[in-house]
Amino acid sequence: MAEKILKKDDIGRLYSELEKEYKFYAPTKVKGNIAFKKISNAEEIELEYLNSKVPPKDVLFPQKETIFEYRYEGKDVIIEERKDLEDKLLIFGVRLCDAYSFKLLEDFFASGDFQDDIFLKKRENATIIGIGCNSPRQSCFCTSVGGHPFQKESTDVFLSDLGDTYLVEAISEKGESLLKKLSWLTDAKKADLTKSKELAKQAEEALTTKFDFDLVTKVLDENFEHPVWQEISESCIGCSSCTFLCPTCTCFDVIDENDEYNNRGRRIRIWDTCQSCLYTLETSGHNPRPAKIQRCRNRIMHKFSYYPSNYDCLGCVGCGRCITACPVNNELRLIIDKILEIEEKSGEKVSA
Amino acid sequence: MTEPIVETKQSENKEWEPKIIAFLCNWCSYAGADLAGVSRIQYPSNIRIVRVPCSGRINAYFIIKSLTDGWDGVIVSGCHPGDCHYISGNLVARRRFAILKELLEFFGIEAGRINFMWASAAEGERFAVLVRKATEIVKKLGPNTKFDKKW
Amino acid sequence: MTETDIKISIMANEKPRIGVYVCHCGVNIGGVVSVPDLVEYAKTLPDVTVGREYKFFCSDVGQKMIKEDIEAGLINRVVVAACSPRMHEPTFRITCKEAGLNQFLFEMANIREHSTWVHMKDTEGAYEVAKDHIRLAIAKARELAPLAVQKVNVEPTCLIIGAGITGMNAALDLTSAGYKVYLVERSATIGGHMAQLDKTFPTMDCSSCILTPKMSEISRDKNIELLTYSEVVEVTGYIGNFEVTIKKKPHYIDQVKCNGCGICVDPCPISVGNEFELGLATRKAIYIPFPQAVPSQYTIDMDSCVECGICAREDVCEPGAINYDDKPEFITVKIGTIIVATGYDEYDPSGLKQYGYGKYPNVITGLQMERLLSSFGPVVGKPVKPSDLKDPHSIAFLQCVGSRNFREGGNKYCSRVCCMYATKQARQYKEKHPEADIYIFYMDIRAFGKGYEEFYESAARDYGINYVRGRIAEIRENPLNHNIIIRAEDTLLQQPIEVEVELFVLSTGIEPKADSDSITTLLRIQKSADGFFLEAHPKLRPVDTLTEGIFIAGVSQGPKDIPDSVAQAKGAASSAIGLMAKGEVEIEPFFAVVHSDRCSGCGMCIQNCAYGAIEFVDDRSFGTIASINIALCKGCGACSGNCRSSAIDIIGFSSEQLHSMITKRV
Amino acid sequence: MPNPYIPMLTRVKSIISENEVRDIKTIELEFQKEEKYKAFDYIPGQFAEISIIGKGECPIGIASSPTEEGTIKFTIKKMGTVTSAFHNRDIGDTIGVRGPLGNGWPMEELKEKNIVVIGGGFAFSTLRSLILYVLDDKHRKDYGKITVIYGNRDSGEVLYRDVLEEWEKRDDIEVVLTIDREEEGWTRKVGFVAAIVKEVAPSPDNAVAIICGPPIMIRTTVDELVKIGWKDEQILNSLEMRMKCGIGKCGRCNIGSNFVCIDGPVFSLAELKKMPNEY
Amino acid sequence: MVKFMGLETENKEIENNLREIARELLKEKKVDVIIGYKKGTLPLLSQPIIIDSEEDIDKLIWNNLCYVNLAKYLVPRVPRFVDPEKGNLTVGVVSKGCVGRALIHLASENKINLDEIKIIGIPCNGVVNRQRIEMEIGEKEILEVSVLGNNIIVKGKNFEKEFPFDEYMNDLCKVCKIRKPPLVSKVPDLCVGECEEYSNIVDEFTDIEEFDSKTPKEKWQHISEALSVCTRCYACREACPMCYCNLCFVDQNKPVWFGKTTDLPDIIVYHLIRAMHMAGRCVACGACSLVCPMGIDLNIINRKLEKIVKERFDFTSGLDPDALPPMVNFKMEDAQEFMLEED
Repeated sequence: MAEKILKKDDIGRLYSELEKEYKFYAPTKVKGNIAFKKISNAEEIELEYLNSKVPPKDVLFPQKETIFEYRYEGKDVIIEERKDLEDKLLIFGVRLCDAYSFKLLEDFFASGDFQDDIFLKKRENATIIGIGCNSPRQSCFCTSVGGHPFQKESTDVFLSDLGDTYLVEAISEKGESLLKKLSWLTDAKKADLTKSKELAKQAEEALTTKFDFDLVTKVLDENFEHPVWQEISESCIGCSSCTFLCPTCTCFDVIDENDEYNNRGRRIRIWDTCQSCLYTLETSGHNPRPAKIQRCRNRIMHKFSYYPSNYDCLGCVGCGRCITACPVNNELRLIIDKILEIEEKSGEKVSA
Repeated sequence: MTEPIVETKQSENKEWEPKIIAFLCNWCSYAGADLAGVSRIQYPSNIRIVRVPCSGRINAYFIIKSLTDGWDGVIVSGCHPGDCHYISGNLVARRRFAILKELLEFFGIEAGRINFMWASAAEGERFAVLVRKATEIVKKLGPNTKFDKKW
Repeated sequence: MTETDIKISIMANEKPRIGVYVCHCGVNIGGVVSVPDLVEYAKTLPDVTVGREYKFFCSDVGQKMIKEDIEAGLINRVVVAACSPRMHEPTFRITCKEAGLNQFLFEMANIREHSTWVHMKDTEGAYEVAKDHIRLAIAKARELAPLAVQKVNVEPTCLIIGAGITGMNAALDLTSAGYKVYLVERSATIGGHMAQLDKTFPTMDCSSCILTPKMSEISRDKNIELLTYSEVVEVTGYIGNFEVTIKKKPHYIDQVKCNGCGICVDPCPISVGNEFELGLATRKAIYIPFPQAVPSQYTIDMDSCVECGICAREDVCEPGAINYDDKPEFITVKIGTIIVATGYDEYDPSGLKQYGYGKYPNVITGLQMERLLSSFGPVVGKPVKPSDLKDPHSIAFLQCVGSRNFREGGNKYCSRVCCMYATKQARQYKEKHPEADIYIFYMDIRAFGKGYEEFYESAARDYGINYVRGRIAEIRENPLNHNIIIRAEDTLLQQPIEVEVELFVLSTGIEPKADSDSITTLLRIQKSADGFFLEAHPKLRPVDTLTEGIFIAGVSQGPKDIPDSVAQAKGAASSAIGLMAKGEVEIEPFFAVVHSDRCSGCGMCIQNCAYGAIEFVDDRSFGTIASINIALCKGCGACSGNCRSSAIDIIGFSSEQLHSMITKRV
Repeated sequence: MPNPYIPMLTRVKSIISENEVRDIKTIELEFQKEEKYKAFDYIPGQFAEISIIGKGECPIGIASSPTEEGTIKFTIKKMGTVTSAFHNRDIGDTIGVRGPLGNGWPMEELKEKNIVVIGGGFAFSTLRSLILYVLDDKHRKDYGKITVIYGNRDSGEVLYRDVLEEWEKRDDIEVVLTIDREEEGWTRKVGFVAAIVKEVAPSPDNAVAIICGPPIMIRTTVDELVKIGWKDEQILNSLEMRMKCGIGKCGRCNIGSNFVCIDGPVFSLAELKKMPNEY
Repeated sequence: MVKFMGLETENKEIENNLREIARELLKEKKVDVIIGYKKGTLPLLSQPIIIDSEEDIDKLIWNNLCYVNLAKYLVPRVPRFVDPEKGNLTVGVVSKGCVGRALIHLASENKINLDEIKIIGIPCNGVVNRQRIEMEIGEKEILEVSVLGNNIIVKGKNFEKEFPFDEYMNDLCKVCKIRKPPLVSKVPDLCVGECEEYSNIVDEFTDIEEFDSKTPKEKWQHISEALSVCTRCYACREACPMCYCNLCFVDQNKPVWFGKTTDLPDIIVYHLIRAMHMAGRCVACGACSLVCPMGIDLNIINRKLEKIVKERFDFTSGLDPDALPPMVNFKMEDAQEFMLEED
């Protein structure tokens, strides 16, 4: 299908035509921050944004999610599965790093003998409209983790912001069928395509943070016990902002929440974080990761060592949220630098 | 939740009556409530009494949990200052309650749902009067729904 | 693990099977709410395996029903829905224990005092409350844990506060049973109010004749440590193990050197009103309260003394016993039990302006009359009018002064002695002055004791004392002779009367000691609404307080006459003896416990603990954390109330138990 | 794709208190739907997520053996909220089960080998499963000599007395029972498991040691085994970790890149040595 | 106050003095290590740094972005502050007023031994409310932050904006009465640098008058709206020097007092009880607000707490290591106007 053009003024039209069929999620301003919310009015859509505070991950994997509901009838328990998983979702205006995170999440939740049906069903029913990132932030490093500010592959429909208009490309079949519904979109001209490519190039060049993660993975694998971890974890206060805002963090806790007075309840999962001491604390009191050093290490190892070894990709999309969110500025770039320093130093030793 | 509960909420056609949990010090107010009973002093049937050793035992958790759990009001009653069976438990508690009450007010949670009082073992009448008063205050505030969860 | 430990663990690990026993309490509960419905309701609640009703579960038959269920293995937790736990918790604990169930697996739902009695007219409400209380009790019962009973030794020593007739009798009973007694009296002599009395009703035997031998018996008894002119200033510890600090006030006279010659009294230039004589006579600043005082010790009243130095002169006090710089002395003793017998104050009628007390000289109180009638009193038993010191030819007594008065300034209760003492005083006077006119104005005569009615009958019949039923409308003084003119209404004859008498005696009632608050604070015992000390139960535990190991006796508990006071003294003594004879006592194991893993060692609980029962320990795994000394802990929970991380819990009122109750709203 | 977090519903069929103080109970469950039982195809050493719906879920090793047809059993010690709730179940109550989960004991690899089973305390449940499996008439010929060393703090803590007695009667299995301290009436061994292992000195030839117990016991026992010539590959352990989902999603049970719930809980000592020391 | 010098000069002066003191302390071995701030890698951040050699002294900085409360690193002590052999090292803590207060208050709660630390006092001139600036800049990237006169200059691609520091200071700093760490005369060797003795702190709490005068409904509206975005990451708790419980009440089971979800009631309860726990303990450092990834302003709650304890109990936290915090203390004559009384 040929590329189309969407006028910025027509977003309202787009919304009103799609909102009936889809639960329409879009970036919108909540308490001064951009968040992906189910909107009820096209005016709420805020496409001129750097990136959302909480990643759109929470549309498909919300902080609090019902796994199933139950009812007690005497000694019997009746389990009710969720019925809303078949709803069609539209996630509009997602940045590419976050779009890529959906792929990572999908791979993770689909891996192994047990598939996370809840996430996967939602993912299956979700159409993602990505938007190219014309001006990445200093803290962004998507290209280092296999992404790109204009990486279209992980979206269904891809938009590039050309100023007054968006260039609209259908990437997947889902995307194509969606665009068919928007027959009023005009065709794109060649110049639009060129401009989009130009913007992509500019964006890529604007990315200053670059890492050699192959090397990072290698160093990590070899240096689990290295004293650098002490240094890395020193200033960490264990606040877990990094994991709560991370688009690829998936850890969760399972809790039964009861409606005491009506004989019913729901089993829910809520985000958990490996930065919390309680995360691994066993009932016996034993804790495999009792200290900050182990917890900090686990996060880094998980993303850059365990992920590659288990799923053959990095567990990071380079959105830079953990970098900006860290209140003590113990940010990923510094950590990676310190890790790579190990290699440099040992390299020096070898050459010396 | 594993427990089947037979009762449901009060039938709707009756006038709404608040349910108030009352934590009473074993040594004074609980005995005062007993005395109200022995003296057949009548007061509204809205309070449910929980015996505690001393008002000093009342952690803020108990009070706030009572609210989040849907009790419409909370009464905490202890010994008059100076009369604490445990020397000073009520005085320490008084500070705790003062802060809690102010904070609730600050958060915009109806502070009137929480009523602290002193009543000695001899003050059956006073106990009844204060319970009446607290019940009225809570009744005026209406059902406690701020902490209801969506189901 | 000891066998008891294993037994307790087994019980702790059993799934709760709760028996709910709803008592009718005659009609007290059953007459207001439907007990069968409550039982049916209870049976629908989780873990309830047995539900029963009975007229009186506290009876033998009722208790047997519970025992049988326990013994049959049907239940392992007991909930009795009946009266207040303050009434029958001990009863049912013993029931459980006897049936082989740990006594702490018992919980009471108070549906009488807290429901059917206070919502008698709101039967629907009463039913709801009863239901909820049963549900809450079950919720707590489910979380109950079996506990090992703690035993503490009881020091075989009793402290008696107050050495009036009550304290003295208790002391003698205790020593005759072989226990050491510390008898503390704050005035300079023992004997109390009884020493002020002349004769006692209805037998008319001489008060001194029966009191003074007792007083000397006390002073002779080696097992009684008599501490007069002393006050208890601090009480710490708990049943069996009180630590009591007593302040011995300075006499300013060296009691060892003083030979009691009394030469110092006359030269003393300072005269003040004599308390013992109620101001009807004076004493010097250096004095002995009354000649028969025990111990026979002289004291300088430093509030009045001007330290002129006369008494200290060698020619006055040969042994050189005067010491103006005497200091108070403090002693601390270990005590097992405490009996409080602090007595009473006479009601002060100055507030009742209409009776002219303090305004007209010939208006006096009953106790003043007693002193006037006393053979060793200021007028050696020949009462005179204060205005001219002549015999009165007519006397009127007014009853219920400060008693049975619902208006301001009076007490609601009956003082129980005034009817009889007025009758006695009237008879005494009439015996010597048969010609005198005597009126007793009364509301009704309360002559309830043994021989009292006969005594009163005879007073009216044989002695010609005029009993006038009616309250006095007004009195005024005849300015010429200071006689009192009384206008009253005789409610029997329904006609106004007016009499003029030469002496007007106000039969003043009895009041709690003005400073009885200091005792309640000191001992952490309670007062009832009338201001007298509160007994644990008005019928069944009349001399116990809610603080274990502390007993009350005599008028400090409520107005009573001498026989009743003595009876109570004996009751209190026997209760104290019972405790001490066992040598040890079981105390409720309701202490604070520290969850070491949660404690972060902030030490706030240490600050909060009024008993110093918490200290820091260095734990191998958790560092510096709080630790409870259970010998000192009273289980009040002040520590737990402020603990941010819930690291301290209170056995018996644990967070889980309270949480469980809170979450059972419906 | 079924929702993998939804438990199959069972009912409590029987409850047995296993030890003297009764804080360990074996609960036998019965599936509410027959086909679910058929689908519950497990090998010894696997575990299941058991839930009291309304209280929560926890992973418990399966104590029954697949050879005990028609039944599944779990032995549960009263520890936290969920396990305490288990102890308060009645016969007929509903309990949720998700599983079987985890890798279990490598029954195929164990074939033709001598098996030394070393257990301590209440962690004996999956060992019970294993031994019953091996002793079953269908399988006995596939495996070599079986030695069981089972230690407890005191006699009151010994689990599964009925099967132990039966095993003791058989001559194709050697059962060594021990308690930590002397006790009146105890006629078997006295001493810590490691000491007994030293005394029994099982031969490492063509053998596999399977160890379950408290960490301190495992450590001392492994030391003894290594001293008498056992190789890391021959020593198998079953690990315990805090888990929520049991299917490798919730994250917390990882040791390095392995998840105890899906890659374990059974690991050989050789495997463990390659993993970070975070367990 | 030396405002006329301009913020930049002022900061420079503080920084120079600070380095000088630090150098001397290390040289004379009065401390083993020093914890302070270093320049951050992002425009609105600074970074805590631990140094133990003189050569690193120049990494220490002072600017208006140093908002982490360093006392946090002493409870519990980070591993660098404990020598495997010698035990606890003597730590020099670069302390603005609130850090000093935190250290002193923590000493009163037995979490810090004052003999093992040195308070390196600096006269704090306030920290920037970074959340407010970020929100006002909105969806534009801030690339550089500098100080000119008394203004904060924020630059990014295609924009530059000035923010008057007086206005864009963190709200707590605006009303701060304890800019320098309190001097503890009982522990004479404790304080170096600029510390000050405080006697009677006068505070009118005019800043929360407006909020206080709202109706309960408005208050609830405000608070519940502000907290609704809370993700319960607990960054506020983790950054708070007073939150050192081994097991926070929200994480407890047996019993589970309160829900762990992000439903509004659960969020409110968390903040309400945390506030309760802070009464008389909060040292008004504002770290909780400034670390909040969602930018929730908790300052107003902290101010209210200060007001309650000041007005009711005349208590200011962190001035005297021997003073009993109001929650564990009592007076017979404490106000009890809130108690229910008969009419």
